[in-house]
Amino acid sequence: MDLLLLIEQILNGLQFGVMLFLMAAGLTLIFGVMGLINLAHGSLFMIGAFAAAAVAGWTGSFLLALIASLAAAAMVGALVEITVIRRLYDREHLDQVLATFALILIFSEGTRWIFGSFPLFLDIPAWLKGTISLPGGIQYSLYRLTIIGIGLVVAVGLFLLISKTRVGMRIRAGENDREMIGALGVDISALYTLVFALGAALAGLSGALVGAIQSVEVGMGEPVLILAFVVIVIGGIGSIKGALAGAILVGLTDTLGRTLLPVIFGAFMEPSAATTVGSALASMLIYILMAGVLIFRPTGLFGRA
Amino acid sequence: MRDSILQVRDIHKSFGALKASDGITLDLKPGEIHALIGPNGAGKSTLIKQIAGGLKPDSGSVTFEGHEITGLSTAQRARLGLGRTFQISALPMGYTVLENAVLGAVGQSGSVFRFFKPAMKDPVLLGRARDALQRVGLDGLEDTITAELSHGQRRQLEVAVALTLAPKAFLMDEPMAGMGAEGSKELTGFLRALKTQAPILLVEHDMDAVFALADRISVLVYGKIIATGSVDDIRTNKDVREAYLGEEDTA
Amino acid sequence: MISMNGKAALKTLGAATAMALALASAAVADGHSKVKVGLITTLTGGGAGLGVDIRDGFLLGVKQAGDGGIEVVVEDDQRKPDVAVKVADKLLQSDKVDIMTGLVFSNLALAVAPATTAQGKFYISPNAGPAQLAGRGCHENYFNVAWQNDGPHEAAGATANKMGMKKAFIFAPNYPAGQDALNGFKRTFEGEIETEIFTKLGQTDYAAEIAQMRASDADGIFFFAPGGMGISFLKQYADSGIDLPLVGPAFSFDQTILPAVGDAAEGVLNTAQWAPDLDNDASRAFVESFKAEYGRIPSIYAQQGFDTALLIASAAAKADVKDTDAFRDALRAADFTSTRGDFRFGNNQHPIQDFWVRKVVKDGDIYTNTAVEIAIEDRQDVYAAECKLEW
Amino acid sequence: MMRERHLNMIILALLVLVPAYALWADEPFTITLATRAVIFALAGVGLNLALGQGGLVSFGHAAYFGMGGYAMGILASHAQSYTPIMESPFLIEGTNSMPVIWLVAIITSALLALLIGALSLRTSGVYFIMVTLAFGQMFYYFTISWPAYGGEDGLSIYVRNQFPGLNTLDPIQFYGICFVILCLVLFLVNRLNKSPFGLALMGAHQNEERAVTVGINVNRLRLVAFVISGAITGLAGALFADLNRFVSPTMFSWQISGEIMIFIILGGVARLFGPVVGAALFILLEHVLGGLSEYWFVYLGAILLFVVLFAKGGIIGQLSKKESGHEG
Repeated sequence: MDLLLLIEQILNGLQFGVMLFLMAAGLTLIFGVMGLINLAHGSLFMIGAFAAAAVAGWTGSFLLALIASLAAAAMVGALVEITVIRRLYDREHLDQVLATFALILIFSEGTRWIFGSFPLFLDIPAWLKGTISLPGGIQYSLYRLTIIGIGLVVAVGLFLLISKTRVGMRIRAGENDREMIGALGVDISALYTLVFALGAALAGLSGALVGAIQSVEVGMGEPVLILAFVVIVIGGIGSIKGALAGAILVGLTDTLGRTLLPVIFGAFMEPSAATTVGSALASMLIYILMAGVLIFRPTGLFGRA
Repeated sequence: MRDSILQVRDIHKSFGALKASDGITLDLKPGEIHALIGPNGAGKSTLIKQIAGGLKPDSGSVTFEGHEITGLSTAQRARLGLGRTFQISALPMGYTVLENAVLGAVGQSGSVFRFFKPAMKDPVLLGRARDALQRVGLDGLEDTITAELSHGQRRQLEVAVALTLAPKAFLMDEPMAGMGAEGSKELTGFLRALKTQAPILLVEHDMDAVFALADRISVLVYGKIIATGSVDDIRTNKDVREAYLGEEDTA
Repeated sequence: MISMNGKAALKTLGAATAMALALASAAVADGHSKVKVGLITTLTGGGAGLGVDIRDGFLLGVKQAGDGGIEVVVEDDQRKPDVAVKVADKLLQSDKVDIMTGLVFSNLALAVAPATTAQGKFYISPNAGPAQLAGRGCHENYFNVAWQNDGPHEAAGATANKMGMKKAFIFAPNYPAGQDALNGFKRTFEGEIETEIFTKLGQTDYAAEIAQMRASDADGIFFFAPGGMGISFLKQYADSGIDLPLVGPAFSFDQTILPAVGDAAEGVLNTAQWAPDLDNDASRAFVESFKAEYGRIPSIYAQQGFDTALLIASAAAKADVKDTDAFRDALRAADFTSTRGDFRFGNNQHPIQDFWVRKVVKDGDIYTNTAVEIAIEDRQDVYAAECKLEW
Repeated sequence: MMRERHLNMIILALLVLVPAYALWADEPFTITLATRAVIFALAGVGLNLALGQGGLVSFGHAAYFGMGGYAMGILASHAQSYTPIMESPFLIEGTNSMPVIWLVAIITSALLALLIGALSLRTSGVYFIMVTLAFGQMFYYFTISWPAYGGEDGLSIYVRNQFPGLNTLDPIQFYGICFVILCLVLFLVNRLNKSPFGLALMGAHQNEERAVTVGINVNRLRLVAFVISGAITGLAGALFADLNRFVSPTMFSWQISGEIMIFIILGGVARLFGPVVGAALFILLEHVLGGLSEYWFVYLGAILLFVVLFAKGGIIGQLSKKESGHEG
């Protein structure tokens, strides 16, 4: 494998990682501030994608579709927070898991009820189609590059939000001491709704961005959700920095693993067996990575003990 | 002079720039109540964790009955006979009083990995548990759910659970916290009787109780023991008055 | 425009329907027992679109055959093998059906079909055709109306030859159907395999594979990526700027997913036993009536479901379903007018049929497939030789 | 309102009477459904030990369920094809004897639980949930992509395995086997709950600090509980495979982990019969709601949500007045 291909694969890993970051950031924020494990985060990803596909279908505008994905996921997020999630903050994790599992069932089949059983259409806008030449002669998809850009902007935005703004200060206070922040006179339930809606909006945005190059269908969120869990476990729960580091690590491991492993096995096995063994192992690689991190740092790379 | 049961030798523990334990040396002798006092943030919790387990000192050692226990887990220290009570009651709240005491006996007897015989019908475990409950005066409340106990009763139960371990020393973290005057007085009497069985390292905020109970007092300020001595020594110690009582006066 | 298979039947829809109706009512009139069919298919979750089409096609076929003779009980398998087994038990034990059909996915069919045939009932597959059930594991009560799984891939290999492909980059998800797909392609493809890759089942990001395609010396790509995987790959491939020709089985280009792929699929060649514009009366009539009934263009799944219903109706007209041997003979005769033209069963009770090259075209606002030419004629699967059934 | 013990007796009686009625009325499918419920209940009893008693919220118990299933599938498929599983360094042959398969299922799933538990128990709380879920997924993907035992197609076992003296293909006899195993496991788990081990396990769940300070090695305690829990769920997996005469990677899927959890919460966490009631109710809902609407998962989700939010203690908690040994 030559260097250019390797660089391209690293970019692909980065793009996959950035996409995971958008999911993981919301999850980790919600856990950090409210102590809630939210399985329905994948449903919000799906809702974002469906909203974007629907709006793009009506208006033909990709920007409007992205805005719709943010708005729809944030609205559904806020609604769910107010009706269901806020009853769960003081509950055990088990209750949280099951209640949000129930939400998955409702959202998935509800979406199918509304939109039907067939996948929806959502395409890259014309102005983001095609490839551009990077230094060294790499042809890389403009859209994927845009996703990397958006992800990094969101990451920087989140860091600034949390470290520089009033809301961020309250979020940090909430992470450290939930009673304290109530005592400070902050409207805690409004803050929680806001944080949940923010996490939901990020998931929705991620779903819309990904939906343009993948299939917008029911059940699209859960595989991403499980990967986002792996990201958080590796990065450390509650840490945005950890989510970013974990996401990029998982993105690179997965992408490079599935391209390199069959090649590596090919060095000492016959090709078709190498392909089989390499692919089987590649599908387990990120979990092995997770196990490795757990052995050395049970609270993740950036987690608090 | 009799040998110390528990000895802390020159332990250091830092969290970043903060020196939580800065060369602490301390011992506990048979039959005594040794009180550890100090203002908030002096490093008492850090010190207790290094003695009871859960936190490893950067340097220095803790020995218990001649065993080096610095590297042992909390559970291992407990099995050696280090009985502990907590500032905030650490009890399985859904269990009855008797179940809590039996849990202590289970830990003491090392019978955790017995899977078939009911614990609550085991005469050895029950005997030990009832004995301990009787000694703290909870024998009439065996079937009460722990969550329904009063604050003082929970303290008593904590002591009873510690007693089931037949401890060779007690480590008590603010046993008087949240007790009324009446309760404090009762507990004071009980602890005074208890020390003859096993010495007590007592961390306490209640100065009246400390001065009434302690045989010796050590004063911890900013990670250092600034004075150790009898009640009178400490009352009159200039450093203590300045660093501790003085601070308290202005507070 | 479309070359007509010379041997195709030239019956009009009216005649076909009238005959089916006549046969069905004759069946009842003859005192034949009513045929009870259990249809298990995927109606919830990810693959629901395919199941819905099979069900709708089948029910349309039953309706057109005259619903007097056939009763259908529909059950959902949630795309879970254990649920499929459970509802199969229900249909067999509780509803006491005579025939089972409907399953979309091979892994579910493998869970249900052997148990069904072992109990002396028929399983007639409208889609999945795993090799295990076509070769040594064939069974006298197991029929497949769609194809053996390798068929469309073999046709794709033949199509690649016709396209002039010399060095192929081939990939499929890493699961049995994917492994069969690559083997099927390699069986008929005459060029050399430049790269062979297994992707993860359910994978939705193909950036890494596309980068490898760009770096490779291949002059064409064969891929098998059913459902959402195909949508994802085609969109990403279209955006990559690579212009190597694509070929694949119809599963990534079918009516159920084409609207979601959009122009990324336009012009791509793919292979199946049928296309919506196939030039025969039965097909035309089927497409018209399906559109009228459900308001959409039928997919191959709908077509397969429809043909399955016609086959059952044709057998029910000839024999009493309780007379298993006679009914089996009636099924083997395949005395119905298939929407795909010629249709007959091989010794392993899988179709011997033509596979078509289809091309994705835009018809007004709708993407659909048009039949281009026959890819392989009268193809029988290679496993038939291993099947010891004798009629 | 009644005592939990009496309620448990009623549940057991129903598990005898319903299949007996089905036998009399010649409704074999009802027996199949009951068998399914009993096997799911067994899987739930396994998980309940870790989750209810131990407070270890494992979202990856499908791994053991699947492991038990594949133990059956691999042994039986080799017996079916008369090929040995391995020949060197020593010969291992397949088998179609249920007791042997059960034993292998228990041992392999216990070993797997030991491995996953040892890693996962380094974490706690929400990490533990995510880590167990991720390990379950790892095995799911592995079984799909590993071609030796059928990959995603799974393995069909054409004839149900043998149990000495019984005709296992007869639904009621197979039900009997499963029911007896469930009763036996319930009895053993009941003893376990009351044993010093159970007291320590539930004590550590309620207050870990206390368990440690009375000298209990909580990590080892939990690991042992996790292993026993995995072994029971593995046994259920082997029975489930025999019920379906089929194993496939979906037994490893995270939805299965979720469903086993649902049984527990529906019935009542940490209650001996909680998973039994929950599994039976789940099967009933699946059967009834599934017939009502194509979109029945929406209703199932709503019911589950309601139970979690408003009916703490599950069905048994609502029906019996006595609280179980601790605060769920």
